Amino acid sequence: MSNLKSIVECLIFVADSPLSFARICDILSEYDKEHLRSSLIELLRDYNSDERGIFLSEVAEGYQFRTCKANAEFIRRLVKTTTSKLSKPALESLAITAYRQPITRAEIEYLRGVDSGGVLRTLLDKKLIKILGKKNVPGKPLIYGTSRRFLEIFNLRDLESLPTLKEMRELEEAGIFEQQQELPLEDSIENRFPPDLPAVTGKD
Amino acid sequence: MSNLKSIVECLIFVADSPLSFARICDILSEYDKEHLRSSLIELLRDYNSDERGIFLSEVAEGYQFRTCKANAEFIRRLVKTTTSKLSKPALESLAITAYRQPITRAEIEYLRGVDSGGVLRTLLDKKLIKILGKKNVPGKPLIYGTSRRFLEIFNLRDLESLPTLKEMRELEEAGIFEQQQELPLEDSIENRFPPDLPAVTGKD
Amino acid sequence: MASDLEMKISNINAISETDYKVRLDLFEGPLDLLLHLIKKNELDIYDIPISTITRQYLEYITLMKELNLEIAGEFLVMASTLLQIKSDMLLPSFSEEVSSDLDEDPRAELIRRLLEYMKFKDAAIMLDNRDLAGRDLFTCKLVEPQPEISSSEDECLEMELFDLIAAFQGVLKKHPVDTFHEVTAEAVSISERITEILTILQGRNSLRFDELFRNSFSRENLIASFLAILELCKLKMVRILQTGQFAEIFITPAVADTDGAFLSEVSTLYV
Repeated sequence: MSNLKSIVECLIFVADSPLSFARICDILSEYDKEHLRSSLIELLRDYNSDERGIFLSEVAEGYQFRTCKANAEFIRRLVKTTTSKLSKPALESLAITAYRQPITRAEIEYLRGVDSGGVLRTLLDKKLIKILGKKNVPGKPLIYGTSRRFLEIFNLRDLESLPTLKEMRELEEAGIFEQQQELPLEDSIENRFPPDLPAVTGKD
Repeated sequence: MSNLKSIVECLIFVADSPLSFARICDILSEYDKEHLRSSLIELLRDYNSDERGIFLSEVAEGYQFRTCKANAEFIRRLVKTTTSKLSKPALESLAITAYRQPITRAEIEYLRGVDSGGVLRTLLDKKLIKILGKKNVPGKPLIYGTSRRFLEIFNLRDLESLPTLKEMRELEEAGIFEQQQELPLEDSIENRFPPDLPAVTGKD
Repeated sequence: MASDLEMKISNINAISETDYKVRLDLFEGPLDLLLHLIKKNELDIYDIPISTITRQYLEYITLMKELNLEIAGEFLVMASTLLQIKSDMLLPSFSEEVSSDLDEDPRAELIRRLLEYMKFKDAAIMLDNRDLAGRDLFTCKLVEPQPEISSSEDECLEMELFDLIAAFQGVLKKHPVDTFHEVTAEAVSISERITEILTILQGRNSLRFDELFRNSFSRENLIASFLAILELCKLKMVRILQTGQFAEIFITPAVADTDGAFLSEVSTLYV
């Protein structure tokens, strides 16, 4: 393993949340961006090519090592599940917030048809949504959006990678709703790194 | 990578302290000990053969993934630039200052019920609060308020955009189910629809 | 239709015989109940037979009442909406002109809401079916001894507005209620006004007195602002300047906006 690749590997391993490419470049500023990019791509290939227990996940606008789903049952024997199950109302409100952010409580309640104050409080407590500010309309209601933690927990690369609402209907009807498709690795990685742009522009 | 090896890899990865072989055998009791041993040996070989950033270390009568020493300098840079969080007492004092400014240390301490000198020092060091002046009462205590940096960190345009406590209370108190109301269903239905139209009848 | 509902409800009732009133969350709300009825009867959502659906909807509410279940107000609002739509549809259309179907259809708004709601119900299921971190995927809990770092001045702080509010709410909970006076009765409170004035002054050298009333020039606002300024003077936090009689009044910070600096002892009042 090349020296640089091993450094990138260490950084991602030690970071306590997904590490963005921009952040890696910042930390290793003496290295050329192109070299960093190719090290990262190699690392992704190393980890994700064969059937390993740990894979390098592209999540929440960054990179993080995670265990594969197939072994989840064994892992749960050792560590407690940290993600508590969300109630149906909570999931519904979270979905609405994710797709319609920035959004006010009144808008969520109109869409759901029921009072959603308590549910929003739960989502705030769980740090899945956050207060973005106040809307500049009479009454200045608070506006909400999903947090970075939401992306981390729900295993999303970024908000754009949320399936579009229409796509979901089709998936459901086709009966392949639960399976996530494996992306062809070569394609996905390289397309995401256009030569002159940093692939992931973290907001760190 | 064999299935069993990947499971062992995952377990060592997620454990929060070095995992002993006996523990691994306990968790994976349905597997043969000899198989587990050879999987572990293979894993050790995989991780420690070439120059990787992460190696599988035998420590404290157990196994744990660690980063190699050679990269320690880079890891230090990561940790140094990692965003830190405020302690609970600090956050509490900051919140009190934000909502009740201008405020003196004695007032903050009265609300918190504990000495807050150290915490205020920290908040001053971090430039989240600042000294606004001296209160014109005996002893001339210093008065504190939040700083410009405070607004920047919380992404607030001004102090007015801090959510009010009333707004937050609404989120807390909102019950999903309201008090049951009497709605004269029968009456309204019968009055609305002339007898020859399909009116609403009782249960099937 | 009531059979399967009754089954579900009686199950709930059996469990909680001790507290007679139970919360029914079989359905998230009226929209959820309507979708259930549409699906159960295999109805076309774009052409809902409103009298059927209204009848079944009301039956359900009656059933809940009979079982002494709490009914959320929203269910009752929807009941009256359905009845409204039903009666609208019974009214003969006086205009003979051909109108585009859905625009004039009293059901249009309801259908739109149902379709929209259906999308988010799907989205909720989609989210739940994902591989969740901490449930299906795990990250390592690193306990590697990390090098000691002295906190530097420009360290990055990560804070969430909600944490701040939650912290303050925590303080308030610990405290006797009478420590705080609610300001709801007053339209404008002096302390709020003080805070506002300080905010406006942050990073500025001066402020014209009339700038304070740009948004609302009410009597309360005027009095509160005036008292706030007097209070700020007393605290030696601002200076008030006027170049001549009836001239513009300026408010300036007593010191420049440098963090932690002390105030000058001079405050001038020419009013």
